[in-house]
Amino acid sequence: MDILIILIKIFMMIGFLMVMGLLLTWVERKQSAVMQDRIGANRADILGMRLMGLFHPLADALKLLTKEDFVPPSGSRFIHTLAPFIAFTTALVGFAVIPFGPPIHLFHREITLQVADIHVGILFVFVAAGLSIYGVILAGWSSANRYSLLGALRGAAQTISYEVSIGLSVIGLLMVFGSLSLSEIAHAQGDLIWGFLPRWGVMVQPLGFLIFFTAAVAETKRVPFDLPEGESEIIGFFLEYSGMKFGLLWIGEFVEIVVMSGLITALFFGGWQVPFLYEHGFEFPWGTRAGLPHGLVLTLQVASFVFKVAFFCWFQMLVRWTFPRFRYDQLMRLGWKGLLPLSLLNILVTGIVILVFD
Amino acid sequence: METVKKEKRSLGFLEQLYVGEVVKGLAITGRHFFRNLFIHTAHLFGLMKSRKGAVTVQYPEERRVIPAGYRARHRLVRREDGSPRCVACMLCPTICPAQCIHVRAGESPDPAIEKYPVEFNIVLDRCVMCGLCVEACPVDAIRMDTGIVEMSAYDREEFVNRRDLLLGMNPQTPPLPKTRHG
Amino acid sequence: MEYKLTEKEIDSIFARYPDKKAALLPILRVIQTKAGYISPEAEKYAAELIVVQPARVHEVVTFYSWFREKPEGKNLILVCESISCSLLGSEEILGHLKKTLGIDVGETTPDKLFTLGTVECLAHCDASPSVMINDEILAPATIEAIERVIEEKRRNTG
Amino acid sequence: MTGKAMPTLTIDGKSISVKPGSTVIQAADRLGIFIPRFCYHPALSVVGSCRMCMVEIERLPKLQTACTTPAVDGMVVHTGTDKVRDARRSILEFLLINHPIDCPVCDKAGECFLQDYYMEYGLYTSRYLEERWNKRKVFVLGPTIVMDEERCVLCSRCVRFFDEVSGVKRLGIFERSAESYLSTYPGEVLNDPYCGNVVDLCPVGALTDRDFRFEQRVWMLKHGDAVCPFCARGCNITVDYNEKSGIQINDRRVYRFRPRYNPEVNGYWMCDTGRYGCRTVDSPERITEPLMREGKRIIPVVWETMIKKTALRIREVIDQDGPECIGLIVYPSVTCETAGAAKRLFVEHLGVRNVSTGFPVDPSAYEDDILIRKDRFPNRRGLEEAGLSGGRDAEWILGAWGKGELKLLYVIGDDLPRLLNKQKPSPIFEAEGVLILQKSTAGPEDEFARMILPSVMSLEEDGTFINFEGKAQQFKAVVSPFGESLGSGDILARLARALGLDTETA
Amino acid sequence: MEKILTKNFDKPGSHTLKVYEEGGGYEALRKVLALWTPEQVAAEVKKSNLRGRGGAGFPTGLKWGFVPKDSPKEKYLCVNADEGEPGTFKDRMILERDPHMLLEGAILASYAIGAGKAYIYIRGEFALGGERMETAVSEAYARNYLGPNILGSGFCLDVTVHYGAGAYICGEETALLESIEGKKGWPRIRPPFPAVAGLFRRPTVINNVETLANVPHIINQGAEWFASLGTEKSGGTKLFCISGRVNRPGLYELPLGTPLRRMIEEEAGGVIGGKRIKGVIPGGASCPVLTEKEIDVPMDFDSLARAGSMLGSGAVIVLDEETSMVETLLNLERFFARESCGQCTPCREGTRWFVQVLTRIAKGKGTDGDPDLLLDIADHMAGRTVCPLGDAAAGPVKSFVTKYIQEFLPIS
Repeated sequence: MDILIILIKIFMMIGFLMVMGLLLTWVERKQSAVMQDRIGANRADILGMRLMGLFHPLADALKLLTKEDFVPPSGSRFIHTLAPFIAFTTALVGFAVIPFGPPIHLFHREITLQVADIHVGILFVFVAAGLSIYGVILAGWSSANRYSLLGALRGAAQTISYEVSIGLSVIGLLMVFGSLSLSEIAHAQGDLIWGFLPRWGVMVQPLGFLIFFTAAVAETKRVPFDLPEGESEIIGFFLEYSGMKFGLLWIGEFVEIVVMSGLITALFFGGWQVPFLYEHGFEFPWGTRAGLPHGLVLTLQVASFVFKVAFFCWFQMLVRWTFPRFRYDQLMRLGWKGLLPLSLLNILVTGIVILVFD
Repeated sequence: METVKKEKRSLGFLEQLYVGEVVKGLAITGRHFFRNLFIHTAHLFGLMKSRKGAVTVQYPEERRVIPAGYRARHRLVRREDGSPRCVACMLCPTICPAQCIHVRAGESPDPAIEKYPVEFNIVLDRCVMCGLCVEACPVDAIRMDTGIVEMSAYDREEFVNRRDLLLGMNPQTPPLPKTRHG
Repeated sequence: MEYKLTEKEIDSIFARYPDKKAALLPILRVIQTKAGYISPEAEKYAAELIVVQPARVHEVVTFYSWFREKPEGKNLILVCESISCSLLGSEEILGHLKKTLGIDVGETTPDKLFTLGTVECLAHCDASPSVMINDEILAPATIEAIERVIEEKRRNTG
Repeated sequence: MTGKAMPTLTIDGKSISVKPGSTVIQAADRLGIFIPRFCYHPALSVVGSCRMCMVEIERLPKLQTACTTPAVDGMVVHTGTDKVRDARRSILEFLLINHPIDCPVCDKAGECFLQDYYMEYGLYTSRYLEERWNKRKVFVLGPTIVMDEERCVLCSRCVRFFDEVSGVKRLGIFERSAESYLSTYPGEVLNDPYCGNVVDLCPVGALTDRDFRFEQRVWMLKHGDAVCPFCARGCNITVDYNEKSGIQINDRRVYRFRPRYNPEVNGYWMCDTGRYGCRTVDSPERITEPLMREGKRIIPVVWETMIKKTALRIREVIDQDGPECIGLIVYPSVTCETAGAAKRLFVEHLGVRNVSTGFPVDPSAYEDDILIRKDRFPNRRGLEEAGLSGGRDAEWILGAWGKGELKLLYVIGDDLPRLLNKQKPSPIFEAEGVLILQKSTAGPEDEFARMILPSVMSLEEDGTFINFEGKAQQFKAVVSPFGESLGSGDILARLARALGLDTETA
Repeated sequence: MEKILTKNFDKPGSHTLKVYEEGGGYEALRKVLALWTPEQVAAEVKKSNLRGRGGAGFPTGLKWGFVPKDSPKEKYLCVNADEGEPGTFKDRMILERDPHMLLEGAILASYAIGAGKAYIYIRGEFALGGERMETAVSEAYARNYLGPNILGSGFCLDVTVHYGAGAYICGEETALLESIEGKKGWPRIRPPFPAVAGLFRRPTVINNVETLANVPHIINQGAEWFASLGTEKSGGTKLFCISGRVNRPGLYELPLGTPLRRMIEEEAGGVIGGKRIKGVIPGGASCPVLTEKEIDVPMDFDSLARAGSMLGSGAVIVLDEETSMVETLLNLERFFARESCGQCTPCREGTRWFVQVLTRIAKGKGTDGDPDLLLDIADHMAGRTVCPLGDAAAGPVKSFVTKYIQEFLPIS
């Protein structure tokens, strides 16, 4: 039974991520178009129906599936095939520890809305993110193309650099919430500060959030940190990929966005929490109460999580289509000379505050 | 020559933090996003049709008017008697930065004309549409006024436009509208 | 028409010049006097005489206006066109000749009697306008005098 | 030295001492100051008729033509003053009165004096309002030369070339005044073994080469220095060529040969046989790949196989019949280096003694005092120096070959006279033995050959020719080898290696 | 006024040896051969201030002096009787009326320069003159005035009459040499000068008919006498050929320095119909024109040069008020265009251009720029050609266009 539940949750999660990923391919096109006074992809049609280009992801998938699967003759076929799977899987896995709702009681069981509630959930996410580097490196290396390799090296260097900051930036948060479990962190964010402010991570750790968000974007390797791929350059670790293997890398990238959005939501924006919404309904600080049935509350909370994730996806898109790319030295300088000291400072200040006030 | 040195504006402290600037940038793109999203949505309901949310032209259904002087696909001009006006002087292959024009000259059957192109190939998939060949031509024999902008083929060989094909093309009809610049 | 020079003529001409090639003008002059003009065969003949390429002879024949390359009428009428004669009415004379003979400058009448030409200064400016008919100078030439000469030539050579 | 003092003159501020009797233009040329000219050519008599080279000489009121003015000690010459420029401009204006200015279709464009000066002096608007004269446009003067009378500036260079260099007056300037024109004697065809030189001489596009005409614009051509391989004179030439691009319609590489000045060998000239020998380089008859006979058919093989099989054959004959059953003919068309390699391989290592350097010079061949030699091979002397001659004569070898005494006949090099003159039959005939040909261009003897090893032509390899006077002339490869052909020396070295000989010495 | 050159002209049979000898002919030759050295003859001529009568006015004695004395090569004398300049007929008159005077002068000149061979280059069209000259030569041979060992002096001279064939350019001395050599009359480039390398590349002197005709008189009557006849710098009388719109055109022997106006009005009897003079060409077709105001100039080499013209061959051509200057210039230039040898660029193309522009102006299709264009072409021709024909063609253009510019402008 437990296995069944887990499997259902896994399927739900994968389904959610895949749908989000597919949608994001569409969103990316449409959003950038709208931002740039264009119309964007809208030509894929089924029987004349175009639905604002919503069929494009489908068309893309079809196209990618039918395309030639090219392996560089001098490259390693096995690793070349393996790499996108590593990249894609590690991207997916990270979401396993993110809670998308409060635990529910069903069939006399408490079911956590989370694939795996690990005590060290946050570490798990980082581990997954760290592993994704293998995908990049192997993809670049196995292509036997110096530009691919350069892209991969850039990716590795960049991911490692920003992993430091991303890790340190959440330490303050962990100190505040005192847990490594994401479900606990999410739960703890339901509290209020001074009785009226939701105790979301962003409230208690604004600097941590900024650092985390910046580093998260860098981890997803998107503009302005897209040097490993560099669409406008020849460099890119998946330069030699085509067909669905390219599709995997590509979808993986979008999945990473969703995962990062989920992580941001879970860590800094209260996870599934809706301000002032408790198990039985709203309780506003000024005393108004509005009782709500449990199912509705739950729906609201899950919806709030999905909405927040969607918002951050949108926001990352906005960032991606707003800023120009960093130069590589700027990228490194920001990582090591900007974010790293700031996150250390953040830990120090947090520590002092905790010491003083507790 | 005088070199003008532009003083680099030094950034203030707040600017150096970039946070504000980042937000400013996001605000601009965001403004466009929401305004256009609003307009597009309104369009769905048949409102605000007069305001356009996008500048996109829905090619191939919609086509922009090709302005005068637009460098479209090449053609070779004919004389009144139908023979090519080209005198095979090879100035176009000389100037061509993509080296996509190849001419083979031959003795013209008309004694008044020195030579004419026995073969004249424009390899379109190499062409960068710079129009230098048109500029270089001393007899106005090559023009890029066909108005044909679609150039695609299934085979490389199809991109090799040969003399008779080039001679068979016509200038864009109806005549080009006058633009602001005449 | 016979254009070849006799041995004696050739020898006497060659004797006058230290270089055979220099004899070209006198030889051509004799040829023209004999044949009335210098035909391509005559050019080649002259070239052989002085041992040069025919092109060299042709250069000379075409350079000097006195040499004729085509057979012409029995009587060659040359009207002086120079400034002195022109000031005193050589154009009228020429116009009259054109009308009377019915030919233009450089042409020959159909009966092959007259060829009309112009010439640069016959050095008879003291009696302008001057006309040369064959080797005789008619100066000053009046329309009546020209008429008389033409009539006479028609009678004598016709 | 005549004992006279060398006059020293100053041209544009630079001083130079010249031989007595030199002209100003010669002094200027030595100084590297270019004075525009049409009629002046260092190898022809001076006529001073174009008036383009006028310069200002201090203390002389009028401009003087640099080509006719003798250099005098203390003379101060200016070549760039306003007066001089004005004079040049006016001369150009006069010349352009009736010039069609059809540079785009003119074959000379790019190396035309008139065009260069026209661009320099910028006479873009003509003051000539009258009707232009139409003259003969495409007038065929002879089998190789075509004339455009409208472009002629009557510099008389070509006329003087025939008068003074080739020795027969082929061209003349007829009539006089503005009506003068250049032509051959009416009815005569311009037919001279040195015709092509007038095209190089012509400073404008009046005389053009029918072989090169319309083939390529000169500015597209690359230039390489070479030695003409078509007679024992060894004229120095410039090869104008395009590297094969693969996308050109016209994949001809070598477009023309032009004489390259060498006072010791050919002066400024070359003969037409050599000049039009350029056609042989990209001839469709060139052999592109190694060919081997299999029964009746002849099939292409790769070089490795070719060399291996050839070596096997040679080894077989040596082992079974001994080296005295091998004949070697080395045509004097090969370089000294190849000759040396052939000698080391065949004579020194294999002990072949039946070696010949081809066939004797055709005594009926045309020869003159200018350039052309009876011996149409470039390197007979070189082969002598290499020690290849003095063995058997070719007649003996062919006799033995016919009688079947020779089991293997190896022929190196091309029979160049046959190549240039297709009517001449090949002396090599069919016989019992194995015929191996190492050469560049197909010929009638190919059908008897067992193996054909394509070698390069002299333009495609580095080497040395020794001309009939004993002058050794080294040259570099100009174009890359045709098809898969290899350098003759390279083939011999591979053969030596395949025969198991020390390649250092072979 | 004493007639010198033309003193025999009116005698009947003046061209015969008999008449010439009766008038003291060949006395000078006898005297010279008997008593004088060649150097003395040359010195006497030099002293006489005789200047070339062909057009350029170069001192004759000086010219003879250029011939290298020690040259082992044979030397030549060429008599330039290729008179072709429009308006000139003096040489023809001498050839026809007094060929022996010329011949004696030629013999004396040959003696002075040491020439063993003389060529008389006679214009091909001069049928009568040529015939009389040839007769004179054979008469002279018969009397041993020519041939080997002349009059027992040991001096040998052969004279050949060489006919031209209708090329004005052969009046130019180097073209004349080429023509004698049997080539096209293309003037040679100088250096080398004919005095060093002339006919057949040997030292050669070329003298005009009139110049040589003066020589016997100089010998007979002395250099001082001759010099006294003329001006300070040029001795002797001059034959003037007056033609054009005058009542009595003809040949007049007058001292150098006679004013032009007097010449026209008194000698030539004034303008036909009493019309006004519009302009005068003082020395043949190649000389710049003088306007009516300028014709008081004395007719000698230097005065005319100061007046911006030339004495040339002394052919005075009078243009009256009815004459069109455009037509006149066109006529002159047509002459030069036809007679240009075609060798060098400025002359070949420039003369044709002149004719074309002038024809256009004559047809009434001229433009405002044409006078300037004509002047510019003339500037670009003058002094930039192989031979003086370029200057000859440019000179009239410059003077006509500047002096009568109104006629060259379009009528507006």
